[in-house]
Amino acid sequence: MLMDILSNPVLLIAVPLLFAFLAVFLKKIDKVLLGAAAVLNIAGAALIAVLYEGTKIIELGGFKPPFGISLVLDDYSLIGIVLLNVIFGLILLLSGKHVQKYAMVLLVALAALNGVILTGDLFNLFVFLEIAAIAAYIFTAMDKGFKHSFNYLVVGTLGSGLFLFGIILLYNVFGSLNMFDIQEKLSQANPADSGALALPLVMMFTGLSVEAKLMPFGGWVKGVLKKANTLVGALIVSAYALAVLLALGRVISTVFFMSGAVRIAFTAVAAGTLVFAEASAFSRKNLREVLLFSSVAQSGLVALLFLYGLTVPAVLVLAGNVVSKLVLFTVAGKFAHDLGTDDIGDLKGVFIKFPLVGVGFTASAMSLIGLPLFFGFVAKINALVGLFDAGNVWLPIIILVMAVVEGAYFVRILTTLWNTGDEGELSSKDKLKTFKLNGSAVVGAVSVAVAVVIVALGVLPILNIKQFFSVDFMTFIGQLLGGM
Amino acid sequence: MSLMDILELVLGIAMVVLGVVAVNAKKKITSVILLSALSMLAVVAFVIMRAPDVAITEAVIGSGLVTGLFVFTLFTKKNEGEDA
Amino acid sequence: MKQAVSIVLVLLLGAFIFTALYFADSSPLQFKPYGDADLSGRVSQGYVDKNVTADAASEEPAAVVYGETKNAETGSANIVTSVVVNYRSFDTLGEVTVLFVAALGVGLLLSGKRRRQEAAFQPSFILKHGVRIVLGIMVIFGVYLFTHGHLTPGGGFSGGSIIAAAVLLLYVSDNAFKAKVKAFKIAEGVAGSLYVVAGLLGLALGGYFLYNFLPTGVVGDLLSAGIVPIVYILIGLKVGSEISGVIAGFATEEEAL
Amino acid sequence: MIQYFAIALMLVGVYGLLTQKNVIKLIVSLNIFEVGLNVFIISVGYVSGGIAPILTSQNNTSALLYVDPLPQALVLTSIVIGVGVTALALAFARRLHNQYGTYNLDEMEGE
Repeated sequence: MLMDILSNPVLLIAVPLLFAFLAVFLKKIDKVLLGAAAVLNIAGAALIAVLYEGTKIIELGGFKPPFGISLVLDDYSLIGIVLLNVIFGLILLLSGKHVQKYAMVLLVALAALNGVILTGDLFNLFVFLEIAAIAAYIFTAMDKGFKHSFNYLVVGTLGSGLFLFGIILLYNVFGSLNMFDIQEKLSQANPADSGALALPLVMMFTGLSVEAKLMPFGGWVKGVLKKANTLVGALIVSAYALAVLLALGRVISTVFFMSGAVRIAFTAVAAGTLVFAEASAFSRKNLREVLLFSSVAQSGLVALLFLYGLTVPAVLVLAGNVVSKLVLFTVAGKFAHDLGTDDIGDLKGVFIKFPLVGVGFTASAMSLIGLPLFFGFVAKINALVGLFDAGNVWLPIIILVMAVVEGAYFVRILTTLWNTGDEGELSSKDKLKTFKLNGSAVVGAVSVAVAVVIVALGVLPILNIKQFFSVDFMTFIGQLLGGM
Repeated sequence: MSLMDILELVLGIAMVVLGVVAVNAKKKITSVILLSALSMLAVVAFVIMRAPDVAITEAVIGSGLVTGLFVFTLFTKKNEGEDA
Repeated sequence: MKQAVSIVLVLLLGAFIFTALYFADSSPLQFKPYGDADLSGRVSQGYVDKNVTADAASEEPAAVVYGETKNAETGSANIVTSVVVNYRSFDTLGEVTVLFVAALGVGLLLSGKRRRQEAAFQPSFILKHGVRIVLGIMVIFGVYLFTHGHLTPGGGFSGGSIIAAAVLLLYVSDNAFKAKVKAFKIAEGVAGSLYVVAGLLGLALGGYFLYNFLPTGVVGDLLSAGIVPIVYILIGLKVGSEISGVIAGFATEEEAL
Repeated sequence: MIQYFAIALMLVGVYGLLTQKNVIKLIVSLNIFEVGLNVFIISVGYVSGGIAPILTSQNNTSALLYVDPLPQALVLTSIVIGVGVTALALAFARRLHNQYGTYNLDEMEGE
């Protein structure tokens, strides 16, 4: 009985929220509350994972779906909440000193992101997205870039308005807000009628694209992230990206009922995002700008995979990406904050001084490119095989070409950061002395730990070559998690 | 057309016209006051569509509090001199 | 130039929406036009009949009758309230959180040592003294709205906002007025925490978060509907104190540097 | 009938967002969009001849024809979210004004 209550996923939302409200009059210990909530959420997610026995619908208020709001715990959201809470904990560990007065906002954001992943109700998703977005408007203003945050606010509010418009159009047709109820009603519908749903789907996709950073609606991301500190940057590119893209995938896989033209339009948006962002990343000289465009590109790739129903590869790519991005962006933000620059040219040989950070950064970057022996490879190969199986030729080619582009700029960055001076010159130790990084031990330890996990998850599947190419990878991870 | 239809037509046209004028108004304060009026018309629309709860809430929040916030932002000593 | 492009874009968007909604071929998935909504095909029929928890197999449930039906699954006579605070209470929790975080944001953005900001206009005699007369009525009306939210139109949101509007009037009518922002904060925190605690109590007692664990009584009585009025009062307090806090944030300005 | 105008109002809001450069005007446009959206949502729940979804001593049974209560509940949420966002946006507006001395986005120089 007690175990049932403690393993109820709603606690992942309720506990941070309760702590946020408590922090109003316990202002002195708000950071303690934040840390406690993060730890409790990791413990809760682990408990849920251990006791997990297949899909479970959690009714709220005791009303059965579709009448009441329900949370959904299945393979998909389980991976999401475990990853999200661990990432959130890591972000706090790495960038705790930037929290300042924002502890309550972060508590609310933690609750909202868990809600975004878990909810099975469209309007509830809208509410949680809105909470998460408002929290994001607030802490992107931390760096005094009010103009960019205001831009983000306007675009984000319009986007969620359009999303709500799409939801209400779906409600008009199906009389329900529960995603799975709508999915069931759709399964009885005639595919020839799918054209009638074009408008709600376009509206919902557009609305979600704003938060999911798909171009052209995600233009806000550049101004906001260019100067972001480690906390804000890492939150947006990893925690937010994970939750929002998982929500996008959930919505696409349940309520999207696409006709040919609509699918082509959405694919064009996603593929266009991928190409445009990789090209932009290639042309940038600034570490954080490169990373932010690379993050946008990954959103495009993940959205593309979701649109073609390749849920498992999409989740793999997404998981690999957000973990890598967490390390990369933290390191980049740290350089910018402590060394005063994140221009690649100014950071020559910085990793020789901080080899631990360098190893973590390198492993994350290589996984991101999708080199063998790293987790990113498993993810990307699954995605490509899935697309080929679906009879698609052009998309895998685009993805491969973009992977090469990505590889090119990351190799350029890595060679610069590991080598001092210009080519042929001997490494001059004097120049390195000027670099000073605060708390590089923590960053180094965490990034190396992440690197070990990435490599382990990249190597282990090779031991069993069948799992390597199979969509069963999810169960494999499930077994790993369950066996903890 | 029944009387109700005509009322709805007039109301709808008035709302759209108010919206257009509010967007294009020269002075900021004119925009804000027109927005408040627009909210008041929306209240009438909510009553016509049998939504009293929403009507009360919109009347208090939409045309009352939001306008108050706008006015507090615009009319402070610091902003004086600029055409509000 | 830019204006023309925008007009064309907006007109195209409008044409897309209107054709998709009103001029498409009819199909079962087509948008149902204004006034043609059919409740029996929607989840809302369950809310009106208050028989959501009943098994589908059981016989046709009896209609709910005002002043007679006892212990329905939710005893609220106002069906919208039963949806807001009972069937979809989790949304409402999210919604007060939106206000909470927005108020936090306003506080963080307009922080600093505070001094009452002088408005660019002087309150007139009528305003000054009129407000004093209206103030008490407003507060009482606000409290009435959220205590009777399960019976009559209104509820926590409108009631709380009316109380906040009273605070707004105080600021407008008196250039020297300064509210105790700390009191708002405490009311806000207590109300919010109690809402979550009520939800957790439901989880502990009934097995569901936000479960209505009190007897629901006779539809139409003031003391009916279980936790609905209690939660609506909490929402009223929370919304009222949050918006008041926002207003206080706007009416005061950081000390000139 | 009202439904058409609600959509038109949303479009007016989008038009304002596309053309205006003034922070206050942008927030006003956002609000116009939201009002249109709220009216549209309520119109989706309207049933011709329906009565307001409240049981009273006159309309005392659930067997009568009511309008859809769910969209009304959603709009309550949407209105409150709207005021939260508006308050936050106005706080940004004031900070921008303090920083640049203008509400016009084009006249704001630098980062």
